[in-house]
Amino acid sequence: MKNQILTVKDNKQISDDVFVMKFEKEENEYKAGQFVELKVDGFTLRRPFGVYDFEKGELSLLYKVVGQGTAKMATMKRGEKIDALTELGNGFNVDKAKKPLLIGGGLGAAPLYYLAKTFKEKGIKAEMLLGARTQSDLVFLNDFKNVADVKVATDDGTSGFKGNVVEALKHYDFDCDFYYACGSLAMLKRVASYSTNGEISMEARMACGFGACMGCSIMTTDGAKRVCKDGPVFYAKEIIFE
Amino acid sequence: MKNQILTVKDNKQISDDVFVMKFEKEENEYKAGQFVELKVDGFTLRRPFGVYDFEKGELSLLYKVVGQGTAKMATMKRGEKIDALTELGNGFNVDKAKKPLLIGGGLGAAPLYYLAKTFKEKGIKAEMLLGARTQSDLVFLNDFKNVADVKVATDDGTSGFKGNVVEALKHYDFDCDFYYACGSLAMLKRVASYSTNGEISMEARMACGFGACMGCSIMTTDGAKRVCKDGPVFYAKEIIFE
Amino acid sequence: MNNLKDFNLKVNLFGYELKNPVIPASGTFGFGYEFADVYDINCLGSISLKGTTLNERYGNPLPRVAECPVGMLNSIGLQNKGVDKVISEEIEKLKKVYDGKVIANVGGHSVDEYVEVVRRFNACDKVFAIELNISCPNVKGGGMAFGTNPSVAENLVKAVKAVSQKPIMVKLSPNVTSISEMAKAVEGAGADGISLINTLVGMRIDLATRKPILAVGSGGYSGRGVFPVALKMVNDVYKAVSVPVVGMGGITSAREAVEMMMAGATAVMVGTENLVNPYASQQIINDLPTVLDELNVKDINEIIGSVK
Amino acid sequence: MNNLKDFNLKVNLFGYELKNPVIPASGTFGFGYEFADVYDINCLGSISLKGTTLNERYGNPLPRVAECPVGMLNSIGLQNKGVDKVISEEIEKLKKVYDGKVIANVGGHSVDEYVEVVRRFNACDKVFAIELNISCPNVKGGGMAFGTNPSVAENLVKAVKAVSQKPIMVKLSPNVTSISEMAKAVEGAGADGISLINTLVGMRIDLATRKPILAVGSGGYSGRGVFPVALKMVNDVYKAVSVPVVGMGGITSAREAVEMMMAGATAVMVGTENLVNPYASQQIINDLPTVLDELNVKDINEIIGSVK
Repeated sequence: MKNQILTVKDNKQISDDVFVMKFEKEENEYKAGQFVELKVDGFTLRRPFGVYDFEKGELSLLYKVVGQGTAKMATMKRGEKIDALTELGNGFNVDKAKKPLLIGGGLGAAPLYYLAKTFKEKGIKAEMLLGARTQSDLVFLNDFKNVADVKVATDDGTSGFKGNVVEALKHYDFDCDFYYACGSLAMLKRVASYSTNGEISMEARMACGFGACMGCSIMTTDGAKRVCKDGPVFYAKEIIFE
Repeated sequence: MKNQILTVKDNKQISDDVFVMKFEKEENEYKAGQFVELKVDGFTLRRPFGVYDFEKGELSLLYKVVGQGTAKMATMKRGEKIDALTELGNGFNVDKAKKPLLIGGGLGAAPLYYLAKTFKEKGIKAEMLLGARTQSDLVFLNDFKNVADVKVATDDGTSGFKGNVVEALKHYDFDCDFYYACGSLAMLKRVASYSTNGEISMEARMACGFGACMGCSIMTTDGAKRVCKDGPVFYAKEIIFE
Repeated sequence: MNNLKDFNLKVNLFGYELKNPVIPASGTFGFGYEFADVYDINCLGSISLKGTTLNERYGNPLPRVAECPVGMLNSIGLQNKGVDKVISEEIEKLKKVYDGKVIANVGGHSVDEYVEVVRRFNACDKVFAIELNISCPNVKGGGMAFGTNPSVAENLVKAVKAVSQKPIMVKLSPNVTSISEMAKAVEGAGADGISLINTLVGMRIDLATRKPILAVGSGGYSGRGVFPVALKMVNDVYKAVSVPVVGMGGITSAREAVEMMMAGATAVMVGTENLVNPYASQQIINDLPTVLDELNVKDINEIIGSVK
Repeated sequence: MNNLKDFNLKVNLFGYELKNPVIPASGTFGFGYEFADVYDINCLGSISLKGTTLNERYGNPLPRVAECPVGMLNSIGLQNKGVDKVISEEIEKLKKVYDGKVIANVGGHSVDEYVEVVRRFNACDKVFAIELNISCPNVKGGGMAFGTNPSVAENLVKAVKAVSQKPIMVKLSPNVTSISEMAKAVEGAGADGISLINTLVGMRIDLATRKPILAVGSGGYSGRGVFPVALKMVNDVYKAVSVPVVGMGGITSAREAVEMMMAGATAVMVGTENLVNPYASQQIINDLPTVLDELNVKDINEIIGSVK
């Protein structure tokens, strides 16, 4: 963990309510699946965001405007500063897979972009399944197609396979030896009950983001663990979903 | 009263802990003795400051760094904005005097500068008595000398008459028909007990600044009155000092 | 901005129809007319007037306000001209600038004083309800005790109800172990409604002088910082009683007003924020349709107590 | 910056000398070692460990934290591994990174549980005092009742004192009508000190879902917004009892730490601010000399309870 003042380089609106915030180059190292916590002006608690991209020292975060904190972020402009805790969490273990499958649900899939790039740098083109309610939710689809071999599933069939992620997993029958999943709790639970041969990145409301408050603890086969510090990435087999 | 966003034009340090903040031209009219309330970032209540000068639409305030709010103000730079309630209070009644005497104590004398200028514009050069603990407290003495005929009294005799303001009043025996006083409560009380033939500008901790909360009420011969709305200027004869 | 006309903001309090549920809180809005040169106060749902006692009161010595992290302390001590002049002077001035009816806030030192003040308001048509302030932390030998002891509160409410021709809304103190118990006690005694929260007891010290900033030592804490406490207590009281609840405490925005109504408030009072931003109550009213629109609500009555 | 060495910051708590009066509050600092890679925690006066119960507890369902205007809500519910593992695992890890002694914070559902946990800490040399948490609002059927009823609290303290070989500091809840009465009750039962305030009960609602943000409905409110309430209660307790008082509630700066000590605190705890700014406790310690210098104070003990 570092405490840094980041400078906004770009804050691009990519759909009605989804933005990508890019920061000026900093001395950081990120593993895919790690996150940062931003202190938005006027709020007490920091907001956690998974690393969407990290390229030549420039960090990018993808976020949706869902409340007052993210609404405030959406107004930020190039050159503005923000207090951040960086390099948080454990990140994905990319050594587990020779033939990785990346499974993402909706906007929660954002961290898979940097994960796919990480595999690409290792010379592995990852397979990816992106699930969403409807086509228009897949705002970053074209970006993802540049770094992975992407299949799509939508609940309403407006793009790719019609059905949920698990149905799509059965349908596409991917040739993979380990998966990495990111998305809503409901989707992750379904994926884990289909197969535990993978890693799952969990989301939770957090207070501190660095393991002090126990605000984000989940139950695992090895007792309670903190999403922020022991995670956010866990083996699928160790998570006990409620 | 107006609610305006003022822009700092200049924030000049004139002594160790005293500053003059000047704002860009605005559509305002101020009588001497009126005040503004500034909403300093990070604080709930606004801070009241008497008009120090108002020249060609540019408002100046003189302030001393005494707490966290004024410390924050001291860091403000040209171009920064501040939320203000303006044109507050009643101001001095300059029609009362043909031969005015302006009596000021320490930094509390600041509003007398604009009052002296107002008299000067009417073709009257006011007499002025400035009291202070010691010479170095009279940070604005030279400015005042440009607009009034200034006599000085210091407790330690480092400048002018040695003694308090009332002793100095007796000593100098000014030729005046009405006085206008500004300063600490203790000094104002002494002046009022020496003579009630004048107006006194009162200070008080305020919450709203426009007459709603009764936070700053004082007792007068005509019942309780609000310093912010019924004042800050009262006839010396109506104030009941505690 | 959404149009006010597309949404029903009307709520009913004790049979009186408020055009919207936003009411400036007692002690932060004078007798209303002081704000008439700030904006047209006819936009307001109603107004809760400055606390009124039998005789004129100056209140506590200065300083009687202090800054806090995100809020303020006050120890005003019920400054007012006494009920007769409040009716003959203050309310007369208000009539010229506000068409609606208002809430008289009544303070006191004894049961007899409360009763007499309430009786004198009977004849004042401008007042549609009495807010019985049994929780002012700033008046010695009175106020506070009525607000922290259920049986003392009960006796007071019974005595006041016996003479009042207007609905009695009791304003509760948050400085108690069980707000539900207080609410049930005053409801049992005949209260027609409950408003809460009054201020939390608080203190600040001037480091340089080592003296409390307030001349009387401590005072009532209000403003943004109390909102989560107020919301919880409003919800507790809403669940404990069946009379209407008016919620207040740290409301600074339409979103917070809506949150307070979801917790159980039929109407909300805006207090400290009027002192920080004189336009606050008006802005909250203007912003309500936007928030309701976001939530797909057409009639604001739908949201009252709707928290699951 | 002023030099720490020019000022005496040492204070004495139950015979143990703290190098300075700043102690991270229980529940906001884990078991201390979690902060060892943030800064050298040996700068701290002491540490109040995460609340510990007899058996392992997961705590309440998620979400169990929520944003507030200038503060936060939590409903963690005393997650911990149980006293035996706390001693054998957590405190062992802490020993490697912190030289001083610490305060064990003990929670429970019954007198028997509190007594047994306290008894097991007797053998743990790293702990110089027990903080008895009788005020956790987040544990059903226990915690809170001990903190709001003087005679229940008294019985608990007596039972714990009968087995404890370490000083007992009782952590009080602010959610009471009279904090002085609670303080006197636990002092009378033999408490060696009092810490306060625990969190105020609070609530937030998600407007879109109309559900409380916290899964259990409500929780404890802490952070900047509670400071004036905490200051007043610390001063009330300081005046009511003669045992040492440890003050906490919304402290975010050295100035506020000094203000809390002037109100009567022998030492202060920094809570929520550790979660907002991981360096908070260290920064407050580093800033203390500057504040003392401004006030012409060389020995911090001079300011304890010095409010006039």
